[in-house]
Amino acid sequence: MSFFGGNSQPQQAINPQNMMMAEQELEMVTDLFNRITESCYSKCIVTKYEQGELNQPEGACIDTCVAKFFQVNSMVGEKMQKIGQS
Amino acid sequence: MSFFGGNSQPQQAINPQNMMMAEQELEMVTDLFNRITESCYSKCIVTKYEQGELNQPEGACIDTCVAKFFQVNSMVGEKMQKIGQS
Amino acid sequence: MSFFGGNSQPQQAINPQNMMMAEQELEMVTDLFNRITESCYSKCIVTKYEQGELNQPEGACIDTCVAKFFQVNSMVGEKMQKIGQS
Amino acid sequence: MDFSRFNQAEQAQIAAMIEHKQMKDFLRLYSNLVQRCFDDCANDFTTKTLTGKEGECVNKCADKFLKHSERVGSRFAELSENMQAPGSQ
Amino acid sequence: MDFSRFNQAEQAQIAAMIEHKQMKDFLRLYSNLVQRCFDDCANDFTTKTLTGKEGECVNKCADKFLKHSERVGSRFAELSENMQAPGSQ
Amino acid sequence: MDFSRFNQAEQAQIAAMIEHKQMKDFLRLYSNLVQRCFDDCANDFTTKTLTGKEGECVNKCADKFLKHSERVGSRFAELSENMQAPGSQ
Repeated sequence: MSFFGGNSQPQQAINPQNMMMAEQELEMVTDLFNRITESCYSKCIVTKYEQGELNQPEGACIDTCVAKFFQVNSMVGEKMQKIGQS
Repeated sequence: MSFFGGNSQPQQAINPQNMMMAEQELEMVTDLFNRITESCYSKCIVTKYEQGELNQPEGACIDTCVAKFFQVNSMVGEKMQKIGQS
Repeated sequence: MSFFGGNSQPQQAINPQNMMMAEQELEMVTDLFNRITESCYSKCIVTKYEQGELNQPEGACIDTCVAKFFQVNSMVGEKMQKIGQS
Repeated sequence: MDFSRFNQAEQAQIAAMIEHKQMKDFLRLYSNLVQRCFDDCANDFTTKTLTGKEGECVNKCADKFLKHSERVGSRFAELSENMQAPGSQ
Repeated sequence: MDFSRFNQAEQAQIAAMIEHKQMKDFLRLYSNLVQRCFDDCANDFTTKTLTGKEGECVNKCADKFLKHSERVGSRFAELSENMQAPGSQ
Repeated sequence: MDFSRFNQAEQAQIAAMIEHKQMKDFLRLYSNLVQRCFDDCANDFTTKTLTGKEGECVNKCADKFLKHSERVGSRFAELSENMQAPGSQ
């Protein structure tokens, strides 16, 4: 494109490989978020729905639940890497 | 394209934005249908499978179940719109 | 492309219809595998996790479970075909 | 769903999209049916082949599942139309 | 997520991708909420319209569901940042 | 799966498709494993970090999950081949 000159702003090429990587990264993060939301709902929310607010124990449970999910995620990640290397 | 003339049938442009909207609409309707089918199966079908027909109570339950799911869907939709406006 | 000659290896055309069929076939097989894995986990694995190995009953159960899932899959397939023909 | 606001070329492409989607929906229905009926009916993992009782259960389950989907489909179609009635035009 | 390793043109396309994804994520949240609150609240299939009790339950369920998602979102954002801190730069 | 009916150019593209799919399948396996082992093992939400017992449970669960997937994979491969045998050639 720069062949024909006159284009002061050089056009950058989009690498489809990069786009696929970015998409995959995006999807992994969304998937992780969705799974945490789902699992922690089952673990922490009392489904009698007596009030619409999160009560104190529910809130505390969610905080811990998200933290522990991240820990399990890392633990499994490290384990898989070890298996992959051996 | 009409530049070169001779094309009696004018070519219509496809707007990718419109295609994306149509696809999203299609997917929302299918998703709603799938979720209703799933939820109403759990709510209404006796899984002993003594006969292959839907019996009268199952049929009546399905009719009500679909109607109520639509109601919940609208209720939540209105609620979300109010939240979005405030 | 062969217009400009000199291309000794003739370019083969890719039929998008074929690509869609291949993709669908691939997706069906993956989906079947994922569903079997999920169902047989629920049917066969004791989730107390006293050891990381599959014990003998679990292993035997998995073998039978996969075989039976394939049978149900064929049974339903034949049934659907009959319905489709009538 | 009302796609009349789109131009002809767009409607043609939407029609192709719907056709492709119907194939996918059918395959999804099929796999859901298989998994559901397997989960509900196969309970004996000491024999390698389906027992008569299991087979009968799968048969009735498949029939019921299809009739359920059909009935949901009819109600769904009615209610979707009603929903759009005030909005369209 | 850190996309600074990509060039400007790529980043623009990623931004469009993210925007499209956000719309899809919102629709997914919405459908999950509807199904969850229906499953948890609708239990009487002898009346064609939602009973007062069911309606109230759906209302509270929707509120709780949204607050739950928000809270998970905040914790998720904090922990994702911490996770990336050692890796980035 | 037998893709020999396709031409060379098509087969090359299918191979690329399969490679991309394998990456996605691996990520799916990984996320399923994490969620399954979290759901089955994390039960104490009074402590911010995994207890020893929970960690041990996750470890064994991960091992068992992988072995289960492998075993299902072997059986699946055998049975798929048998299924295709009469149809192919």
